[in-house]
Amino acid sequence: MIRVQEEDFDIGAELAALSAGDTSIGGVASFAGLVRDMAPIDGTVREITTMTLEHYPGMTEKKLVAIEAEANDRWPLAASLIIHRYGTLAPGDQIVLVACASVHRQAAFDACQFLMDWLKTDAPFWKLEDTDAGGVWVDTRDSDGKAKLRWANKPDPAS
Amino acid sequence: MIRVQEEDFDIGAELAALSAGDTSIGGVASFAGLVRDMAPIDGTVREITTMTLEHYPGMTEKKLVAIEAEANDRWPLAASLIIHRYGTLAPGDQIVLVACASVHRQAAFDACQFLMDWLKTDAPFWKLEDTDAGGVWVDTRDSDGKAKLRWANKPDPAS
Amino acid sequence: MKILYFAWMRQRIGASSEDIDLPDSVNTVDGLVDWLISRGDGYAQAFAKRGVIRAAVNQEYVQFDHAVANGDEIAFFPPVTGG
Amino acid sequence: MKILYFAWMRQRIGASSEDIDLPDSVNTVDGLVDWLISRGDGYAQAFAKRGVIRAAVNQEYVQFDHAVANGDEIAFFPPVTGG
Repeated sequence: MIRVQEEDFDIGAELAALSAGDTSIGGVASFAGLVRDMAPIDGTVREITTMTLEHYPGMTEKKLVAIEAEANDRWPLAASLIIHRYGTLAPGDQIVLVACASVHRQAAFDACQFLMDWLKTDAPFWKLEDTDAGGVWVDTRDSDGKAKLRWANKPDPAS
Repeated sequence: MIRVQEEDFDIGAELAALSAGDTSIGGVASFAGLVRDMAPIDGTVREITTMTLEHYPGMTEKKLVAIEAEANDRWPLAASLIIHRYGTLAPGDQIVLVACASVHRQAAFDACQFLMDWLKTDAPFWKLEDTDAGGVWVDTRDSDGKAKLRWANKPDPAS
Repeated sequence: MKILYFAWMRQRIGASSEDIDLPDSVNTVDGLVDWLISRGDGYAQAFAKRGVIRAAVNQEYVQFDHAVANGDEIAFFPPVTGG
Repeated sequence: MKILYFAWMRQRIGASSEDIDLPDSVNTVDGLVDWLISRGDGYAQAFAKRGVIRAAVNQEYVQFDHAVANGDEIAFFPPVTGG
């Protein structure tokens, strides 16, 4: 399931709902992304007062559905969840939640990382950080592109 | 922080407490292990009615503290948590929760997997599954030994 | 044709979307960008680093040699930074 | 010396722990296992596959050539299956 929303989410309730009623599930891997209070901007670490997430309504949902389907195609998942917020957030606020439930823990972990890597490089969201030097659009990180490349090959089903 | 307990735990509350008050945290990776309703036993998949976890009080806590310290030595974690239950559980019940918070998502993911791999091979817990064929002690899985081996080398600090 | 702009492209152009009538001479994303740049300084600034900009046609990522036609929804934006 | 048994070793031996006086002739884990086996069938069954059993001395994993002495806490158990 995917959701794009302005409201906050309750991780405990979301994870409970994900595995509810399916006792074949052996584990749930999850990742919650939070707004950080500091960021390096043009070589200077600056304090972040708020972060505003812009997105492309329509395309965002379409891409998230496709990414989730791809993860379910690659790994034997019992359930998966992507929640991504937009709007103005403060340091410590939750931005994103990805969770994958599977019979096997490695599949749950791998699918969860795969989804996060794809979100960073392919989901149409943009972050504007408000700092004492004004509003600064977050730049793409080289490491995110590299992180995505490791999924270029499908996983070995035997592993 | 580590806890070995018979009582259930509330994932939402535990994760909230882990990152509370530290807005330098960029993400929290977690894994929750659940009791499965089926297991392959001597080549036959059998239904599990209950699972009883036995452990070595004293040594368990000592090993968990050491494993958590090792993870914090290898990755720059802002906070980490291991909760492992013992006693008699039913399918769907929570067994274990591992969570790692970090400025960087890759460190959080890697440390979380590292801790799970070590728990499977080094924490003195034993699982007894009650099935229609009687009580059966869970066997070590080859894949768990292999999963642990990938951490034989410390991570490249540059990656 | 509906064109959408996001993040700093939206700010430089001063609009989040606009409806235009595509000239007959324009039939690729590249051609559309050339035509938009000719419309004013805001566009010229927004598309100055053409190599870093991503385009979507009907909500799918495309290369700049991709065809465009009236009725399409085109979006231009900087590299994404979600997650 | 306190000896602890877990999981199916506990079941086969029929005790989760016992306090013993270590004979002077026993000074390694291996020697202790040999001596325990000589005490009865339950022990013999529990230690039948000596290669798979793990030992801890004072709550640290050890190899079977590790020294043991009166006052130590020794534990024997099958491979662990937590997590």
